[in-house]
Amino acid sequence: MQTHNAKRVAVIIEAVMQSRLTDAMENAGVSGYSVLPVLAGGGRSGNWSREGQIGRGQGMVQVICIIAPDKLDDLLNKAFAVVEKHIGVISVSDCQVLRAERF
Amino acid sequence: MQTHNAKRVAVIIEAVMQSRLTDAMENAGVSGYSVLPVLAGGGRSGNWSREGQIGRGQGMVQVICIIAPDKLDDLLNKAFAVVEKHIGVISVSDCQVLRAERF
Amino acid sequence: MQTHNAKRVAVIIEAVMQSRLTDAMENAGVSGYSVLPVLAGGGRSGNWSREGQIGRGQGMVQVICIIAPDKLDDLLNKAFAVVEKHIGVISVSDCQVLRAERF
Amino acid sequence: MEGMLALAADNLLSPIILFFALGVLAAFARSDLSIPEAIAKGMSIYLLFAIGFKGGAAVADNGIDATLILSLVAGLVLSFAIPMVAFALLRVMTGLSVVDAAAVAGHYGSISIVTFVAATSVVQGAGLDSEGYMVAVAAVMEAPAILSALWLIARFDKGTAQMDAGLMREILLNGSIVLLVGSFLIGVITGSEGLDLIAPFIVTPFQGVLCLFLLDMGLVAGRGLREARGVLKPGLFLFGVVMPVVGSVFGLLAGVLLGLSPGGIVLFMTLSASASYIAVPAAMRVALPEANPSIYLTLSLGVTFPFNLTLGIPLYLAVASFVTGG
Amino acid sequence: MEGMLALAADNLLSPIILFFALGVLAAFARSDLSIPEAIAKGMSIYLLFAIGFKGGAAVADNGIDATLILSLVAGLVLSFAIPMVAFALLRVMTGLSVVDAAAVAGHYGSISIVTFVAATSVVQGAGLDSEGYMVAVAAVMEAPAILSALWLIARFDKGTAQMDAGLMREILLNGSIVLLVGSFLIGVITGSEGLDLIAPFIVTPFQGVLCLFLLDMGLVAGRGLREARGVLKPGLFLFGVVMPVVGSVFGLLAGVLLGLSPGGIVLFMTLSASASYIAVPAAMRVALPEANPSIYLTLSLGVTFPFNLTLGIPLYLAVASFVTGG
Amino acid sequence: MEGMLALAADNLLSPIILFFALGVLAAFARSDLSIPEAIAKGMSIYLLFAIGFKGGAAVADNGIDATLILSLVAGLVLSFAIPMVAFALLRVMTGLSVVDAAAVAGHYGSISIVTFVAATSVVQGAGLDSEGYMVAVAAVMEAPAILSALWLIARFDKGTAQMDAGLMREILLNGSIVLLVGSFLIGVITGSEGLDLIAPFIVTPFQGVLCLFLLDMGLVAGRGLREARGVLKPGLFLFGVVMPVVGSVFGLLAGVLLGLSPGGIVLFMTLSASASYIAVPAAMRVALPEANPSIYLTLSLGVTFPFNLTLGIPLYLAVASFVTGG
Ligand SMILES: Nc1ncnc2c1ncn2[C@@H]1O[C@H](COP(=O)(O)O)[C@@H](O)[C@H]1O
Ligand SMILES: Nc1ncnc2c1ncn2[C@@H]1O[C@H](COP(=O)(O)O)[C@@H](O)[C@H]1O
Ligand SMILES: Nc1ncnc2c1ncn2[C@@H]1O[C@H](COP(=O)(O)O)[C@@H](O)[C@H]1O
Ligand code: NA
Ligand code: NA
Ligand code: NA
Repeated sequence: MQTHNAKRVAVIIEAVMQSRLTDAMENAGVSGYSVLPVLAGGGRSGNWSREGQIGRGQGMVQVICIIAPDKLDDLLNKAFAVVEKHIGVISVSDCQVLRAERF
Repeated sequence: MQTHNAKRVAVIIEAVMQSRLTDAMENAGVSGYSVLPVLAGGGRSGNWSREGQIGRGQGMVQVICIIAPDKLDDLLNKAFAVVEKHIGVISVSDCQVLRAERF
Repeated sequence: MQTHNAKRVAVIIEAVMQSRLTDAMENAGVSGYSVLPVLAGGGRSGNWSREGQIGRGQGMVQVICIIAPDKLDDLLNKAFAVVEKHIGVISVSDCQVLRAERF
Repeated sequence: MEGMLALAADNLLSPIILFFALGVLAAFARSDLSIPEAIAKGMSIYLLFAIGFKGGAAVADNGIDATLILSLVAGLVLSFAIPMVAFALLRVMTGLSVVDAAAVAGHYGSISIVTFVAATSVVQGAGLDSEGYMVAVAAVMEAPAILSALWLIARFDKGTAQMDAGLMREILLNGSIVLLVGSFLIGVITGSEGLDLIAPFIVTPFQGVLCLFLLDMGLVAGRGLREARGVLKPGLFLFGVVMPVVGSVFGLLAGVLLGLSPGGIVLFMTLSASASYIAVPAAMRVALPEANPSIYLTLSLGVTFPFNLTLGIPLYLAVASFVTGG
Repeated sequence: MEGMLALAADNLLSPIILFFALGVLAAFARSDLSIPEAIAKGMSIYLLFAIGFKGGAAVADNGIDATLILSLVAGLVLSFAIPMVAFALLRVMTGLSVVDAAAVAGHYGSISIVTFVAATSVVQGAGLDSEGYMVAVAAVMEAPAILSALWLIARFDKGTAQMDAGLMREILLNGSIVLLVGSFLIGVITGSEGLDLIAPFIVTPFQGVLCLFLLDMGLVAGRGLREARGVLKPGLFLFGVVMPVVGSVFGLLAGVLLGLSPGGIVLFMTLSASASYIAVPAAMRVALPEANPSIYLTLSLGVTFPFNLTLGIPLYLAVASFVTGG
Repeated sequence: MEGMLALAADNLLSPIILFFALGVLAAFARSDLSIPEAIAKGMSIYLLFAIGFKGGAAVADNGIDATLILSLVAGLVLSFAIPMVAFALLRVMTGLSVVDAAAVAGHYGSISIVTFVAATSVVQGAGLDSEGYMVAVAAVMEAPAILSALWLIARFDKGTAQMDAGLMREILLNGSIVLLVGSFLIGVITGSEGLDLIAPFIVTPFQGVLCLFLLDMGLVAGRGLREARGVLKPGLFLFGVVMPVVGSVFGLLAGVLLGLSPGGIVLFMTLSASASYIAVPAAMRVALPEANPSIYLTLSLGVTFPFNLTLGIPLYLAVASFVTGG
């Protein structure tokens, strides 16, 4: 199958910041994004788990966005402005996509 | 540790199509797959969220499949036949696995 | 944006082994990890689904850990010792991160 | 007329309507109020379980009515037929493509179980009895409309639709049909003895759960409307209000011809008037991926559902009372 | 004999059995009916909370029975001992490897709390009393069997099993034991006053929740059976039916020796007859990853659980009545 | 004094406290007992729905009290003012940075709805009446304290805080406020008729759900304490016990000045004494990411919540009874 180069940006971020991040992404002209739940985690600020939680104050989500390589820089800049002061992880990896016209 | 080249195929697809996709994958001889929930997303057809939903009509899942590189093409062909007319994203990236005999 | 090389380790593992794996990871000096739910899957030992389940005996989770490349080997060794006798998949891919000092 | 207005006003100020309105308002105001998916699904399982069982126990109590089979057949026929009417109306009233029109039409032949439940409450509140097997009629009306929609496509758009054996099984054995019919049959088997056993779970708290469930439906409908404002052209909106009334006339005819009780007629009218927002959308996503889901979801959940809930059901009650001389 | 058949028939037509059957059928027919994981877990928490509390309140009401401690000890002993019997039977009746046989044996020494709950319903329905502390006996019987299974491995397969301090804590402090024992103790402390306060939550709706829960168990068991048909060789299947009866004899002896009430004897028989499908499978996945989970899950949830639910419990009731001259 | 000790003892042995304690112990012992997130959220939705509606129905029953508006204003003022007091105390008693102190202070101006619910139970148990609109006071007290916290930062730390229109909307329209106020208004509109309809859902099972919910809060609080032991310096711990008492004095003054009933005064004291652990933490994560969440969560959920639940509420009841000469 014909595949095309693309970038996969995955941001693990606090749930309270989700809409701010996805707004920033839309702002950077991404064609789409998906939000995945995160159940638990650990890091420099300790361990946490969603079990039994009722608020969004605790807990993270993972936002995944697949984009054309040329849009990467703008996206990273805009996403970073949101995440900057917050805990979380931004990672980027290479991938191949079908239907390149969609990205 | 000794690692081996493999491909990681991630398909974000409508929940209603999940079993058709995994059937197609099994058909393509994959050794396994995993289905991850997706909470929310946005794309050309608008934004959606699983919150409060009771049907599977709305909502996507992510199917992840790690395979030996030589099986990739067959998998993509078979998966694409299922996804073709549907919204969703197919991406492929390189990865390394332990226990290569399993893929 | 300035990015840095890193490794993304993703382990799909039985839910009952989660804490043993994350303990091993902390032991290997990772700076953090995240646990994602897995809804369903299939493999050599058959198909399964979390629907309607009440125990943790069935079901897998995905543990994701982004680390500096030089810590990879230690992590893989320690993680593999936990996973060795168990079903599951360990994969590693290259990625780029912002804020490298955190990993 | 006055009685009907009072009824409508009464209905509008009932807790279930007010909680639905609360949900819509909260969604419009972009509040982050939301019900977890698992809880929403749990409540819908509870409602199907409860109304199925209660319907079955009522049938066990009253004996099998001679018209039961005929009512089921009438339900089947209506579910097959109403999409044709809806399709014709859509082609006239709106500019929808054949595919979108057929998809929408399928929703109106099928039913909305919550609308049915709300109508049951209103019927009971008005002191009317109704046939317990109407829940079985509801169950048989879920699926046939999907086949009509696919037939419409095959007829007017040549083979876009993808129907396979898997989909057929999914449609006929979809979770809500199985749970509704299964609970109904168990209700028939265990009768009032079984009902006594579980009444404190399925009877007394029912209205309270229904309020919370409608809050959730309001949230989902409101979010849908907010997202899909652009889709809702005047013609389409009008269809969403006119079609249930048209549908209800078919239900009225069926109910009267079958000689149902006034309450039963109201329920038949409501079933015919209501539009699916669970089973049919899922089937359409599989069989007709080209059809735009925001059109059918917005119409069904955002327009027709609230219309039936607020104005439709009191209207059907008034008409049925008038026709049966009540 | 006749009485027993009537009892069995009655039991087979009770709502809880019928909902279990509905679940199994729906799974066999590949319906997409399913209960969300969170709701299923929520219901199991509710059941543990309710039966623990009610048992404790009953103990507070009747005063601490002299045989309480002895019953707990008997439960411990049975949980340790039954796996040995099961292991011997398995080696004779089936071709299972040592590892698989030991894993299965561990399940039969432990207990299934839903089977216990169902037996409580049947006992109450038959107008019998039972000792409130039987829920505490259920709790102590959960874990020891796991140690027996690991001992069997160490003895017959030399050190495959991995036991560590972490696993020991997980087994002893697993959620269901903690919730059951905790609720029991709180029931003992707050007594009938506490029970009155929360009875509308844990007593009256209990049977209804149990129906829904058994629907879910039917779905899960049915799915498991469908997936693991291949595993279920005749010998294995036979074991799944014979072993509970064998286990129940041990429970009978214990109950009679302890001088329990007829209802208490039925519950002791049921505990000994039932097989774990939550705590033990989880422990086995950690300690014995080589053991094939579809064998023990299919046997426990797909064969023995339905057997006890439908035929076993009425049988144990008949036997206990006969033995105590009731 | 004796009466108060008896009351405190009684309170400590009530099922809700014991289930909270069970949760804390289970978490300390590292049991894997846990309530699924969706179920915990579902229960909190149930509690807000129930107390909002019941408060509204009570207002509908008793007519609108002249002091309703004044009580709302008093609630607003207290929510704005208490953080200033808390901030001053924190700067004196602890070594917290301005940012952390302001964040903590914001939590104490706001309220904990479960503490309020528990106080309602105790007030009812003591045979006292209270004003139904106290739930509306609870709602207005949720948000203003957040603004005070941000103002404290702006004043003492120059512009670290990030306040934007989005956050403002999130705070004012956060789910729990909308649900509480919405249910309250629907309760006012539908009155005792509406209440009768859904009482079997929101009144009779309420205490039971509250027990399970407190079990979950115990688990979460216990896990938090285990994780954040290091954070809990003596000064901080002391603050977590002293501040609620200080806050309650403001509530006492307000209640007495407004001429509320003794029960109403207890509730006002409890609102002022309690600290938020849902709305404020979420807002702080957005606006003050630099503030350490383990400090404010541990204090609010791990120290002040248990203190109020066990000792605080009986104390406030005793003081209010004494002051009003009861
Ligand atoms: N290296 C990592 N890999 C994966 N997830 C991480 C990593 N570091 C942090 N996280 C996630 O981000 C959360 C906050 O991280 P931290 O700021 O280090 O406390 C953690 O609880 C994890 O869920
Ligand atoms: N570029 C993307 N990256 C990640 N997820 C995407 C992307 N595009 C679409 N999606 C997901 O697929 C769904 C449908 O996409 P679309 O067909 O563009 O509306 C979205 O709601 C997202 O959940
Ligand atoms: N190649 C794979 N790609 C993704 N997930 C897999 C793969 N193989 C196995 N899994 C997951 O691991 C579980 C156990 O695999 P197995 O040991 O092959 O039965 C499966 O049910 C899947 O959830
Ligand atoms: Na219809
Ligand atoms: Na047993
Ligand atoms: Na306060």
